[in-house]
Order: sequence, then C-alpha cells, then structure tokens
Amino acid sequence: MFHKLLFIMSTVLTVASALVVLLNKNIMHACIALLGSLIGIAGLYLTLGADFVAATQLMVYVGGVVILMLFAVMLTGGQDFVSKTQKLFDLTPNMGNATSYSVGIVSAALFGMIIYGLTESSLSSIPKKDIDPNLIEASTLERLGELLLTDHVLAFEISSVLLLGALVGAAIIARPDRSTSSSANTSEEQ
Amino acid sequence: MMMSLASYLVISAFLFLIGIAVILSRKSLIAILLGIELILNAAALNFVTYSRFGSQDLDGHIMTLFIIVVAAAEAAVGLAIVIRHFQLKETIHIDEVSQLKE
Amino acid sequence: MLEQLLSHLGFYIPEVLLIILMCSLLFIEAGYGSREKGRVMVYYAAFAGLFLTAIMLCLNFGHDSMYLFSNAIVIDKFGTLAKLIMVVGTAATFIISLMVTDFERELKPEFLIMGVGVLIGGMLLVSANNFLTLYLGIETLSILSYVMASFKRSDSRSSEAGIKYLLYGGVTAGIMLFGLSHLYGVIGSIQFTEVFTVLKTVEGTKLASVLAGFLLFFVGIGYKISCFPFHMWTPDVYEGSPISVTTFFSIVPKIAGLSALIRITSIFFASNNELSEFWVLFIHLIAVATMTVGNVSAIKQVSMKRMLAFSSIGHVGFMLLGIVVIDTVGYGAILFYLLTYVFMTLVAFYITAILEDYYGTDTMASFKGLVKKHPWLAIIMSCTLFSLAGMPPFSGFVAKFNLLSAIIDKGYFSLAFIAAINSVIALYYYVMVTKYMILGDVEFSEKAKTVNFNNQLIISFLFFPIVFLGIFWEKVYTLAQNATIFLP
Amino acid sequence: MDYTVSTIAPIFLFPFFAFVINAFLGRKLPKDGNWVSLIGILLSFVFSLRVFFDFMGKYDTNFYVHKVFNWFDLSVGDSVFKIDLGIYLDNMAVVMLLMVTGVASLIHIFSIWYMSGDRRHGRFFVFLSLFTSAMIGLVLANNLLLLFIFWEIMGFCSYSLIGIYYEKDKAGDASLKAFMTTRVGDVLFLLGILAIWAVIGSVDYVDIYKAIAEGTFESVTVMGIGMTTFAAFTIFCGNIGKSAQFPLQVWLPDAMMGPTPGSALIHAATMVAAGCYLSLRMYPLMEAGGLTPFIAFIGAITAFGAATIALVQKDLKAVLAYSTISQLGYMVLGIGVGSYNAAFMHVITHAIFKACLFMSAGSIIHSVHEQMMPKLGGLSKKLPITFLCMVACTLAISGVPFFTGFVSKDRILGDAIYWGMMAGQNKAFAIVPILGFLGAILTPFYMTRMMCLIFLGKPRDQHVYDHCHQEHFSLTQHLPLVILSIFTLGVFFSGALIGEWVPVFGAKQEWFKVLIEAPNVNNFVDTIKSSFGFSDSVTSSMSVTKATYTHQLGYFGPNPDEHGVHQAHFIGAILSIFLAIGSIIASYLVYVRGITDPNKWANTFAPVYRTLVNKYYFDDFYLGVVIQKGLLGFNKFLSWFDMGVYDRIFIDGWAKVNFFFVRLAGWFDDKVIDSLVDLNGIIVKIFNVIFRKLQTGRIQWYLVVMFFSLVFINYYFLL
Amino acid sequence: MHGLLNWILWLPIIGMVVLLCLPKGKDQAVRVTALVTTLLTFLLTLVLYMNFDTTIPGMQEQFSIKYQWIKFFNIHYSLGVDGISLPMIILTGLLFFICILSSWTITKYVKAYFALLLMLESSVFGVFMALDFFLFYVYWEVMLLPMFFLIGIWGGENREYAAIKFFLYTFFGSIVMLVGIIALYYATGKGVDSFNILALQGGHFVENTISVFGSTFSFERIFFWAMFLGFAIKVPSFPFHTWLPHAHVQAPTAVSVILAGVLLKMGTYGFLRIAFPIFPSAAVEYSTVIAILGVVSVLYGAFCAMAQADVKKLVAYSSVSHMGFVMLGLASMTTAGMNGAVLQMFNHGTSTAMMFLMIGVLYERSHHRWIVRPDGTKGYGGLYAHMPKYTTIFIIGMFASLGLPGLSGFISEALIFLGIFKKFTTITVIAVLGLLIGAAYLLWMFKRMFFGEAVEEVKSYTDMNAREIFYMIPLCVAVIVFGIYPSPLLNMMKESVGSLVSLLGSFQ
Repeated sequence: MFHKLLFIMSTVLTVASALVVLLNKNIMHACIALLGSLIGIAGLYLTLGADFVAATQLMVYVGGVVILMLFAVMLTGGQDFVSKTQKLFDLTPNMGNATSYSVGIVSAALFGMIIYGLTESSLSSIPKKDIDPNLIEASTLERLGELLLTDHVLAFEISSVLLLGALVGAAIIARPDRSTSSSANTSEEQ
Repeated sequence: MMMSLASYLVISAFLFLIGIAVILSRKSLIAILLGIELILNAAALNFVTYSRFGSQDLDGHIMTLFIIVVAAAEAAVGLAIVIRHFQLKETIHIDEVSQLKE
Repeated sequence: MLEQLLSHLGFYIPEVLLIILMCSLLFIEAGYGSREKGRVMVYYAAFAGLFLTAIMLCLNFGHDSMYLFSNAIVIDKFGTLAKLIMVVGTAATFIISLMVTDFERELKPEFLIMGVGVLIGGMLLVSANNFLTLYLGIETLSILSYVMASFKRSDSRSSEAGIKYLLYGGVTAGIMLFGLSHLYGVIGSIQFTEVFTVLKTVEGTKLASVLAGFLLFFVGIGYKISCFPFHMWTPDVYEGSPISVTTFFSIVPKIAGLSALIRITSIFFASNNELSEFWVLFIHLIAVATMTVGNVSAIKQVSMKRMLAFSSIGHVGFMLLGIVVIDTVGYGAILFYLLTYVFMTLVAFYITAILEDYYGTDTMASFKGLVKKHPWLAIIMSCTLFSLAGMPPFSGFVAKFNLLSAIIDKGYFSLAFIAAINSVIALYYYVMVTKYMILGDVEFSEKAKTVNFNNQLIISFLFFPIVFLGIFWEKVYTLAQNATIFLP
Repeated sequence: MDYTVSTIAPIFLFPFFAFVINAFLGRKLPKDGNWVSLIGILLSFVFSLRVFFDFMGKYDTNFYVHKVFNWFDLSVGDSVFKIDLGIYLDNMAVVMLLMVTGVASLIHIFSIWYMSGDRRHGRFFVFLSLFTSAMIGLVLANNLLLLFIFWEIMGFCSYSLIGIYYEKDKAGDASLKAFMTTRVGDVLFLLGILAIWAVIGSVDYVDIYKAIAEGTFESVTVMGIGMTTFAAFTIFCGNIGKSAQFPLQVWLPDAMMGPTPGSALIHAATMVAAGCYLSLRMYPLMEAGGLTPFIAFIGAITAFGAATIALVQKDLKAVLAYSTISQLGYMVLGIGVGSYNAAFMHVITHAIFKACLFMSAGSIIHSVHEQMMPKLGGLSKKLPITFLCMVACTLAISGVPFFTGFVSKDRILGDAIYWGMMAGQNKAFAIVPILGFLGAILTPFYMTRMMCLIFLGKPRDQHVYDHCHQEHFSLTQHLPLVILSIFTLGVFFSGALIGEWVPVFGAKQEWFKVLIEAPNVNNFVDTIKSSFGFSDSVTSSMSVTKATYTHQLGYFGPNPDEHGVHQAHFIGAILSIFLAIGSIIASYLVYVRGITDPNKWANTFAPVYRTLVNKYYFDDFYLGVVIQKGLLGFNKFLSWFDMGVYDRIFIDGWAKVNFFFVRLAGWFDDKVIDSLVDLNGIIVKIFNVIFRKLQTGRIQWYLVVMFFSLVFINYYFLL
Repeated sequence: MHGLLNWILWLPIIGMVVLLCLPKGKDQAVRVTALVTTLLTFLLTLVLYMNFDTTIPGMQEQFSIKYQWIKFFNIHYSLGVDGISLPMIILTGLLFFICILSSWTITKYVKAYFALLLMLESSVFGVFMALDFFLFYVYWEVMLLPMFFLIGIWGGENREYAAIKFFLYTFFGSIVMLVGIIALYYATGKGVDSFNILALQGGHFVENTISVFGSTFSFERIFFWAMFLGFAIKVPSFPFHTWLPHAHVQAPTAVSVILAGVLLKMGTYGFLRIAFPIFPSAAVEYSTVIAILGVVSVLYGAFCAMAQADVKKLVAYSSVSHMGFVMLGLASMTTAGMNGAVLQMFNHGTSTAMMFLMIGVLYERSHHRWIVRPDGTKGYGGLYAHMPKYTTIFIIGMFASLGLPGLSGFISEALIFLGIFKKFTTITVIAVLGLLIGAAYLLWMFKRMFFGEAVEEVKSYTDMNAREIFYMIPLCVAVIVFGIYPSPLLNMMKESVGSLVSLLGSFQ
C-alpha cells in the first residue's frame, strides 16, 4: 500500500513537474520544477526497489546538478531577459514562442509514435514474471558495491577519468579571463 | 497492476517526450539543459524498471548510476560553457547562438 | 579476482598509460604554473606518453582477441589498429597545436589533458564490449570534446561551437540511452556476448522492439561519426572550434565511432538474416544520404574549416559503404580508409592552421595565390586535396578503390555509381581550392612568416604516407584486412 | 613495246618530279625553275607519244593494258583486304594522255612567256607541274580510288592556281568557291566509289565492267535505290562538279581569277576534261543504271544556259568561261544520248581549241592589260597572229565545217536528234536536241560577238588601243597558238580527208571513230589482273564472251536503227552548218555593221538581260540563301546551341532555369544566382543551396531535422 | 631490349627529377634537359619500332614486363605493346619532343612547366602500355593532374574554368569506368588473373547478369556503357564534347597539341583495347549507336567549327569532327574500318598537331586568335603575302586535315568509309557530308586569314624562325609520307587489329 501511494505520488510529481518545466515562464521556477521531477523519479526508483539508485539520484541531482543550474540561472541574469529577436507573440522571451512550441509538440508527438511502438513491442515481448519479493525488500547496496568493484570496475575507473576531465574542463572554461592561476582539482567526487 | 512494467514504461516515455518538447520549445539554453536532464532520467528510469521486471540483475542499476554521474559531469561542463558564452555575448537565448551557419 | 584483474590489466597497459599520462600532465601543469617551461615539459611528456602507448599497442598486436574485466572490453587486432591510428593522429594534432597559436598559450597544457582524456574515451569506445563501456566511452569522448570546442575563450564562436556540440550531444546521448534501455529490457543483458546469442534467434515483436531500439541506439553513434540526419552540428562545431581542436575532432571521434559501429555491426547484424537485412538497407540509405549531403554542401563554402567539415561528412558516407557489405573486406577497407584519411586531414588542417594563424582567417582568401608565396605548401595541399578526392596515385584513391571493390563484390552497383558521382562532386570543391591556390591571384600579398622549416618538414613527413600508401599499399592493406578477420 | 614501269610511269613521273624539284628548289634555280617544269612535261609528252603510236600500231579496239601493284595490304588470315593501284590504258586513255601532255606542253611554253616577270612566277610553275602530273595520273589510273586521289589533287591545284594572286580578296573567294563547289560533287563521287567497293570489294575499272557484265549489281540496292543507279548517279555527280555542269557550274567563271595560262589548263586540258573522262570511263555503269536521260538533260540545260549567259558577258575571259561550260554541256549531252565516241572527241577537240582561245585571250590581255570587251576593238591590226589563231578556234567552236568542232559537235547533235526524236522514246526527250540546237545557234553568235568586239570595228578606248604594242612573232608566245590552231582542223580527227596521206594512220581512216568505243563489258568477264613489275605480259582481253549480258551497249539500245541514225546525222549536219554560218553572219552584222543596237534589245528584254547578267542568280542563291542563310545560319545556331544552350544548360548548370527557380521559390538569394553560373549540374547546385540553407546555425532546427529524419526512417524501415 | 618499355615509361620521370634538381634561375638548362629527355625518349620509341615484330598480334608476346604489385588484388605492374599501341607510343614520343621545342618561349614558371610536361608524357605512355587494368586506370587518372595545371596555369584568360571543366568532365567518365573495372574483376571470379586486360578480353561475360535497383540487366550491356562513357568523354564523342572547345582554346599551344594529338586518342584506344575486346557482343549490339554518335560528332563538330570566329576553337571543333570519323571506323568492325580508325588516330594526331602548332606560332606574334574580331573587323588577312613559309606549312597541315588525297588524312578516312559503307549505308552517306563541311570551314578560315589585304599589324609579323620550322618538319614529313605510303603504319597495326576484328566478327 505504501508502495502504491508512493508510486502514485511520485508519478504525479514527476509528470506534473515535467510539465511545469515545459510550460513555466520563469526559468528559475522551471529549475525548481525539475527538482521536483527528479525527486519524483527517485520515488519511482524506491518503488522499484532501487534504494541506492534513489539515494544517488537525490544526492547528485538535488545536491549537485540542480544547484548548479540555479547558480547558472542566477549568473546569467536570473530571470527573463528581452531577446533582441523577440517576436510579437512570444509567450515570454525566455520561454519560447508559439511557433517553437508547436514545433516542439509536433515533433514530440511524432517521435512519441516511435516511442509508443517501441514500448508496446517491448512490453509484449517481455514475459510477465513474478517478482521475487525478497528482491524488493533487500537492499541493493551491497550487491551494487560488489558489482562496481568486480564486473564494472573498469567503468568505475573510466568514469573517474571522465569526471576529472569534466572538472578540469569546466574550470578552464568558466574561470575568469585574466586569472593566471589554474586551480587544477584532482579530487574525485562520489 | 498499477505498478506494472507498462505503467513505468509509459511514465518514462512521457517524461522523454516532455523532455524533447522542452528542448525544442524553450529558448533559454539552461532550459534546454533541463530538457536533456529529463530525457536522461527517462532512460535511467527505464533501466531500473527493466532491471526489476526484465533481467532481474542489477546491471540496470549500474547503468542508471553511471547515467547520473555522467549527467552531472555533463551539466557541469555545459553550464560552464553557457556561462562563458553569456560572458561573451550577454545572452543565453538560443536563437542568438547562430553565428555559425550555412 | 584481484589476480585476474591484474593479469587483465597487463593487456590494458596502453589505456592505463594514457590515464597515467593524463594525471601526470595535470601535475606537471599544476607544478609549473603558467611558466613557459611547464608547457614545454607538458608537450615532452605528452609525446613521450603517446609514443610509449603506441609501442604498447604495437606489442598488443601479437595477441589474439582478449575479453577483459568481466567481458567489459575486448582487446583484438582490429581495435588495436584503430587505437594505433588514433594515437598517431592525436600525436600529430598535438604537434599542430604546438606549432600554431589558435588559442591562448596558457591553455595548451589543458588541451593536451583534454586530448588525452578524449583519446582514452575513444579507445574505450573502440574496445567496448558492453553497453555500459560503450556509453561511457561515448560520453568521455563527448563531454571532454565540448570543453575542447570552447577552448578559445575570448571568442563567442568557440563557445557557440561548444554549446552546439553540447546540446546535440546531450540530446543524442539521451535518445541513445533510451534505445539502449529498451534493448536491455528486451534482451536482458548489457553484455555484447549475451546480446549476440539472443539476437541470433530474435523474431516477432521482439524483433520490432530490437529494431526500434537499435534505431535509437544508432543516434548516439551516428552523431559521433556525424552521418546524415545527425551531421548538422559538424560544420558549425568545426568552424567555431580552434583549428587544432577541429583537427582532433575530425580524427579521434570519427575513428572511434566508426570502429564501434563496425564492431556493433559485426557482432549484432552479421548473424541474424532479418536484422542484417534491415541494417544493410538502413546503412545503405544513410551512406548515400550522408555522402551526398556532405559533398553537395561543401561546394561554395568560404571557410576552409567548414568545407573540410562537410568533406569529412562526405568521407564518412563513403566509409559507411564498408559497413554495408557486412564483411571483413569492408571493415578492412574502412580501416585503411581511416588511416589514409587521418594523414590527409592532418596535412589539410595543418596548412589551414598555418595560414589562419598568419592571416587571421581560414577563408579561401588566405589560400589565394598560395603557390606564389609558399610553393611547397601549395603543392602539398593540392596533392592532399586530390588525394581526398580520390585521384591516383595518392592513397585516397586506393582507399576509395578498396571500398568500391568491397561493395561491388557484393553486387551493390547502384551504390557504387552513386559513390562515383559523389566523387566527382567532391573533386569539384577540392579543385576549387586548388584553383585558388595555384591558378588564382594573390589576395594577401605578404608571406606568412610562420611557415618555417620545421613546419614544412613536419608537413612533408605527414604528407609522405599519402603518396607512399598510394603506391605501395599492399602491406598496410593486408594488415588492415588481417586485423578485421578476428571480428566475430 | 613492253608496258612496264619504265615505259609508262615516266609519263606521270616527269612532271611530278618537276613539281617536287620546283617545290623545294624552285626559288634557288635560275628563272624559278620554269625550264624544269617544261622539260618534265615535254619528256612526258614524248613518252606518251610513244605509247600512242604503239597503240595506233595495234589498231585494236579491244586492246588494253592493265597493271596493278599493291598499295597496302590489310589481309590477316582469312579476311582479305587490300588496295591495289595501277594503270589502265586503252585507246581512249592513250588519246587522252596525248592530248593532256600535248596541250599542257604548249601551255607550259606559253606560260614561260606569259608569266615572265610575274610575282608568282615560281609558284605558278610548281602548281602547273603538279596539276599536269595529277591529270596524267588520273588518265593512267586503273581504278576509281586512284582516279579520285588525282581528281582531288587537281582540285587542290586549281584552288592554288585560282588563288595565286592571294592579296586579292576576290582571288580568295574564287578559289574557295572552285574548291568547295567541286567538292560537293567529289563527296558524292566518293559515295559512289564506296558503294561499288561495298559490293565487289574493288573499284578497278576491269572489276566494275566485269561486275556489270555478270550482273552483280542488279540485285543490290543502296538506300532503296538500285545499286547501279546509285553508283552511276553519284559518280556522275563527280562529273557535274568537276565539269561545271548545272547546277554546280558557278565556280568555273570565277576560276579566271588565276593567270590566264592556268585558266587554259583548267578549262581545256585538265579539270573539266577529267569530269567527262570519268563519265566516259564509267559509261557502262551509267548505261546500266539507266541514268543516260538524266545526263542528257543536265548536259542540254548546261549547254543552252551557259550559252545564253555568254551572250551578255563583257569580260572576254568570262565569255570563254561560259563557252567552256556550254561546250562541256555538249560533251555531257553526248554521253547522255549515247554518243560515246563523239562526246570523247569533243573533249579532245574542245581541249585544243579552248586552250588556244584562252592563250590567245592571255595574249591579248598581256598586250593591252585590259579584258573588258567594251574597251577593246580593232585589235586585229595590232595582234594579227593572235587574231588568226583565234579566228580558227572560233570557227572550230562554232561548228563550221572542216573544223574540229563541226566533226564532234555535229555528231553529238545528230545523235541527240535521233535519241530525242526518232528513237521513239519519251516525247519529252525532244527537249534535249532542241536545247542543243538552240545552244548551237548561240555559240557562234557569242563567239563572233567576242571576236568582233575585240578585233574588229573601231577601237572603243583609244588609250587602251594605243597602249597595245604591235605584235611580232615570238616563239614562246605564238608557237603554242599556231600549233593548236593547226589542230583545230577537222582532218586530224575525221581522217576521211587525209586518210591515206598520213603514213602513220595509213589505211586507217576514221581512226578516231573506230578506235574509241564504249567498253564492251562482256570482254572483261574472265580477266585476271597482272601485277605491275612482276610480270611483263601485256593483257589483251580478246576472249569470247561467256556471260550473257542483256544490255547491249553502244548506240541506242538493243537494235540501233542504222538508217535512222544516218538520217538524223544528216539532218543534224545540215541544220548546224546553216545555223552556225547564219549565226556568225548575224552576229557580225549586229556587232560590226551595227544593224541593230544590242543595248536596245537588252533594254527591251531587261528582266531577261538582268537574269543573264546575274547568271540566272545561281551565285546569289548559293551564296545568299544556301550558304549565308542556310549553312552559316545553321552553324551559328549550332554553335550558339552548343556553347550557349547545350553546354550551359545541360552541362554547365541551368543558370536560367535556376533563376526561374529562384523567383518561384523565393528561397535563394541573388548572390547565389551569380555564383551558380560556373557550377556544374543543376541538381548539385540546387541541392547545394538547399542543404546550405538548411544549415541555419540554429541548434533546435538541427534537432528538429534529426527528429523528423528519425521518424521518417522509422516509418520507412519498421512499418 | 627487355626493359625497353620501362625505359620509355620512366625516362621522362627521370628527366623530370633531374630538371627539378636544377638550381633556380637556370631556365635554359631546364629547357635543354627537357628537350634531351624527350628526344631520347623519342629515339627509344623508334628503337622499339625497329625491334618490333609486326607479325605478332598479341600484346603479351613482345617486350612485355610483369611484376607483382598488389598481391591481395592480383594487381601487376605489367606493360606490353602491340600494333595498336605502338603507333600511339611513337606519336606520343614525337609530339612531346616537338612540344618541348614549341614551348621554348614559355617564361612563366619554366621549371614547373617542363616538369609537368614530362610527367604528362610518362603517364600517357603508361596508358598506352599498361596491360593491367588497375595500372591503366592509375595512369589514366594521373594524366589529368599535369593536364589540369598546364591548362590552369599557362592557359588563356578563362583558363581556370576550362581546366576545371576538363578535369571534372574526364574524372566523371573515368570514375564510372572504375566501377566497371572493379565489376569486371569480380565477374571473373577470384583467383583468376582478373585485372589483366588481356585475360579479360574475348567476351567472357556474355552470360553474366547484374541487378541494379532490383531489376536484372545484362552485365555486358551495363558495363559496356560504363566503359563507353569513360572513353567517349575522352574522345570526345558528341554529347560529351563540350569540355573540349574550352580546354583547347584556353590551353597553351603545346598543351593543345598534346591534348588533341595524344589525349583524345586515349579514348578511342580505350575502345580498341578495352571496351570492344572485353564486351564484344555488346559492342556488336550497340555498334549502330556508336556509329550514330560518330556521325553526329562528325557533322556537329564540323558545323560548329564553321561558325567559330576564334581560329583555335575552330580547330578544336574540327577535332570533334575528326574523332567522329574514328568512332565511325570503330563502329564498322571491319578490317578496313578498324585499321582506318587506328590510322586516323595517328594521322589526326599529326595533322591536328600541325594545326595547333601553327596557330601557336601565329599567336606568339599576334596575341589574339580572332579570324573575325567580335566587332566584325578582320583579325588577320593577307598572311599569305607576309608569312610565305608559314603559309606553306599551314597549307600542308590544313589540307592533311581536310583529307586531301596524297596527304595522310585521306587514306584513313577513305579506309573508314570503305569499311563502314556496307554496314551503315545511310550513316555513311550522311557522314560523307562531313568531308564537305570539313573542307568548307578550313578553307573559309584560310581564305579569311591568308588572302586579301593585310591588316595593319600583320605587316609587322616575322615569318617562322629556324626553330619553328625545325619542329614542323617531322610532322610535315609524316603527313606527306604516310599520305603516299601508309604501309609502314598499316603493317604495324594490321595483325593486332585483325585479331580484334575476328574476335568481334565471331560475335556478329
């Protein structure tokens, strides 16, 4: 029952927030809506028994990505700005205009037909299995840790290279022009 | 029934499509990054779902973990570039990002 | 477990070396700060590291196919050869970056770091044996590339290139992941070896699901190799990026992406009839569209970088012909093509870089009357362009010949004719550049001082294989063919 | 006498070597080497005399010499293909040879006088030698291909001789006209050669005769026309071009742009004679092809038409030129009506008196430096020798009895009467003798007119008259005239009058009439060619005919009506004698006595007069309509089409279509159009623009393209 | 004697290397080096002729050289010579020697010019000698590069356009041919010596089929046309000829000579060596089409030539017309026609080379080529009087070109007509008109340029100098000698042509 409630709440949160991201005028609000959506997905993970993933989702996204986004929004002016190419019937300058929305929605709808076909055939080709209740209850943490250090150790290591590179790169790009110090960061996240 | 494979897949598909709509509709660079996050999350959700209903191993979870990590890195780099661009051009409107063409 | 890991690590030395190289470059750079000496050191270290890596890769040639790290990756001759080409290309790109001042000198060490990072990603992509490593490889390749694209920090065009690359990469990665997730769901595994066994017998609705999944999955790789519907970022990014970065982009991601595509094709699509039929038809269409769009768009471009970007699209279309045959002959031909293409690209971009460096623009104007100012450069450049167009006796011709022969062997005559017509279109825009260089009048009358002896020597060295492989190509071609026969 | 390389080849080779020597060394030799040419042709004349007397000695209508050598051989294995060249000498060829070398020798002698001091002295002799040698080669040739070769070389020589005063624009026009007009006939002639070759694999006369006899051609058709008719027609076209027959007569009057001795050569001995010689050679083919009525009509039209034009000419050389055309018309007419012997005789006699006339004209022109007749007059006192020679020739050409013209022309006309009126064929054929006789009335008239205007009456232009020096006999100037005018006497040909008095022709009266006969093709059925230089045997085909050939060749079809022929000849002779004499008298009365003013007549019949002065507008038609409007217009169009339309549109890029596209779609911009012009291929260009326009630089647009492509691919492949 | 072909092939390259190593500024030394090289090469081709046994039809039997090149594809470096290629080789040697002499006055980038000419010579030899298809193709394409630069750098005002057009056009043809070459390779089956031109000959592909876009076609037909396209563009035959006037008009004299004299022959040589023997039944089947294209080329070229006001363009179009005769001869597929075609290839090479050289000589004096200037005035006029030596040689070249008997053009044209009349009567009747028009445009041009009053500037022209006369002499001699006595040439080629004719005959 709890699971069901969680599922319903998460679903509603996810989808509703996603729609807000799509339709909200304020970019700041959109960021926060994304936060909601991500939290909702974390909830869905929980209903699927993926506790560690849910936790990571919350930590990385909520603690990292969305905050970054908010910073970026604030650094780039925080709210709406008036575009030089603003059209008369723009909903809001920052958000897009009627044309772009119709294009976006038509594309999404067309693409949705692919997704629909894909999902439908996937569904019908997967045999319905009973889910091992133990699997739901048991924490995945231990097994994930083991997998990460055995089967997927390479991916684990390479991702550190990726993160290292990304950090250095982000630092290079974002640092002020005249600064001479290159604060190379060797620490790894996670 | 409600928490079946189908419902998860539909949610993720919906999320995915909203992501695409966001990417194509909104004119702020940051908003488009948000859309990308939505798409990535839709995929990640699928992985976990299939991990549960399909193969029943944890490879899906591992995939999702790495997706989250990579998305974080991508967001960091992307926002850095966006900010750099903003410093140079004083705009993050997507239509202004079209000096390079033809 | 640990022992196995270590023993596997023994075959993974090239990549490990590169990771070490990346870190040590970081340390050296951090240690020396912004001093000139540091930069020199960084370059020395990078060349030494790449050299060592290349040697290690050569040593790996001796072994048969190895599945390492719980089947996460596979080390085989095919991959090793592709990696070797990438390493050579990276080293040459580093030389170009050393010689030209396309972006701030302070950032040169970072360029090397990023470059090595991308190279690691590319090598991972080449040898990936499950979806996770594949995804990570692509992302490592991509994310660091975004950074590289916007390396010219004072230029909004560069950051625009970065943004475009980023957005396109993000979206395509998302779509690819979505496709992968369904593949994972339907097939039940992320390991290629298991996917392989499942796909052999797949049919019905499952087949439809797999096909759609692969279609979405192809988006990610297609974006990396910039084939037809996913090519549109390429010219913008190539034009906006600093030129050494552009050079790098046209080498490492291309090779990595194509190698991955070859591996995927040979694993997934060679076994199942229905699947391979779909795939052949699909790649058929993509190849034709890609080469046509690339070549046709390249006409009348003003920016040399942009023209080369379009031409690289055209070349990718040509290389996809090798995929169509679903046969080792085609894969070998692609490898050979890649090898020659690397050298041709390097020479073309190097000369463009020198001229851009001096005249401040990479437009055709800087090429006008080149033969009057720098005859040697003009001759090499025009020979390279002829080679790109596929004129004998240069290696570009041999590469095209091999690919054509591969597809004609399978009886794809219509495809061959289309490819032939594309070659003519390609020749047209290459010849236009030659026209500017050799037949035309000078636009900028002063000589570029940067073309010193070193530059000419390096260009000549890079040019040498273009001629050599055009005449004595048997050994190399046999090597490429032998490398592919162990693919499943 | 043996017919070997050493006895026959020199006839050709002496003038040819003279040409070679003069061509390379002419300028370095004294007197530009004119003596080399002269010696060459004289030696050639001596050799041909030798051959002539040998043939006369045999006095055998069927005797001929036929020798071949291999030119080149392409046979490989079983497939045989080789081209043999060689000589073919029969009575006709020998007589022709003698005429050519003889007349040419005299022209050479005359030229030495005429051309002395001329700017083009050396060059003239070079071409004179080549011209003569080519004509000799043509006569000697044993097959049509070799004949064609010399035929064309003569064309080249006439081109060079006519255009020898190259600083005159008119000379250039005239030479071009001469070459091109004859070339029209030549090309058709070549077709005939090809057609014959295609059927029998050879164009040797002997083989052709044999094929006609055996009926090889009969079942063959070329382009729906019977083979013999086709071949006969095309070969006769060669004759039309070369002999300036209607409708290709336009070049000959202009050919007088060259030096007068050159004209003499062209008009008398070589070019124009060659055409008739060809028709005579191929007479069996013409006969078999049923072409003779056509030939007769062409000849009649030419003979009459040219004579009318000659009436109104003011230039004395033009009168001669048109008289040549007219006389050539008689020859062709003779061939057409089957008067083989007379036609050939007319070739010879005409060559003699026309050479004399032209050289006399040259003599006059050289003396007075004026050739427009209205400015001349009364010159008989100053140029007595020339006058006398010319009178002889005029009488000959007019057909006055005891002169050669009478002998030959009257027989032609007599045969024409029989053929057209009495042989009971088509009624329309009567036009031919009527036109022939009308021409025969006009010929004495205009010739006398010319003589009167030049020599008689009072000087019309005193200045010109005074300018003329009194003539004294000079060897190089007058010897040729005198010799030729002696040979205008009919006795040398008719023989009846001198018969037994001349030892060589002893007991062989009417030698010409007896010896010259249309080749009897049945004699050639079993012939085998002998090769030149390898076997010395003289081929004389006297074998009995085996094949039955239905066409009886000779006079008038199967059963010539001896009586009718005789009657016709009688009528013709009487008629023409009266007409000629009457016409001469009339002309004399008009132009010397002035009983009526010709200008008045010209005014009265002004349209006719204008037509005649404008040569029936043939030149205007050819130049203005056929060439300027037709050919050149077509060329300009094609050239414009090639570079302007075909190249630009189909190959280079549809610039205009593009422009239309641009307007229509509003999609391209002006810059693009400008740059489109030098691109290749419409599709490439349009797509180039489209693709580049698609590359908007907007990332969202890129993504839309991607999504839509994916959707398309999805539906294309997966559904 | 064994490596003779190698020497002929590589001597120009050696000369080129030597020439490139010469120090800067020594233009005269460069010229002399080039001259000596081409002279030696020409002498070597004569040595080849002396030692050539004309009774052997095949290409493999004499002087052939064969080394393995690419084992993977069974590609060989293999050279040979037979009666069809030998005249072309001699012609090439001669014309290049003459061209070097005629280029003596070039002063722009002397070294590069002569180096490119020598490179061109080598590649042309390669085309005529190659026995291996791959090698043939490589030389076929390599030849484009020097040609492109020679036209593009040393050409006239519109040289860039002409060079690019030439390049693209021919490249298009050859790349389609490449597809055919590879298809042939696979059609023979692996393990067979299948890039060997001689091994492919003989009509082995009659039965093969291919499928394109789902429908099945005869292999022979498709690839006969693929080859045909490549060669017809080179010839150039009617619908593919438009590159030629541009290229000729813009190219410098020597390059025009080479282009018209040798390069066009490569197209017809391709028919004789490749398209016909390899696809005999398709060749026989489509001989009517070839004949029609030939006759259209003849007339179209002639008509277009007549309308030209630029004398070089006129001669360029005359090349189209004359090469049409060659096509006709090829279409006849008879002994006479084929031999005539090969002979015409040689004879057109000499006569048209003369014409272009003469125009070049004139151009050096006048710096224009207008017969009639665009404003309607005469470009020349009265050259006859002011340049007598020039005129004499011009007349020889011109009359050889229009097919005057006694000069070389006639025999070949007559042979072609003799060969073709029986097979294509109507076409022959039409084609013969080409002779008429051919005479018309040449003589009309001659009349306008040489007769009449001289234009003022013509009076200042000097007559040909000793060097110019010297290099015209061999051509004059060739034109006259082979016009009277063609047997040396015909004997050379008749066995080879004969074997081709009998091969084609067996498919008729």
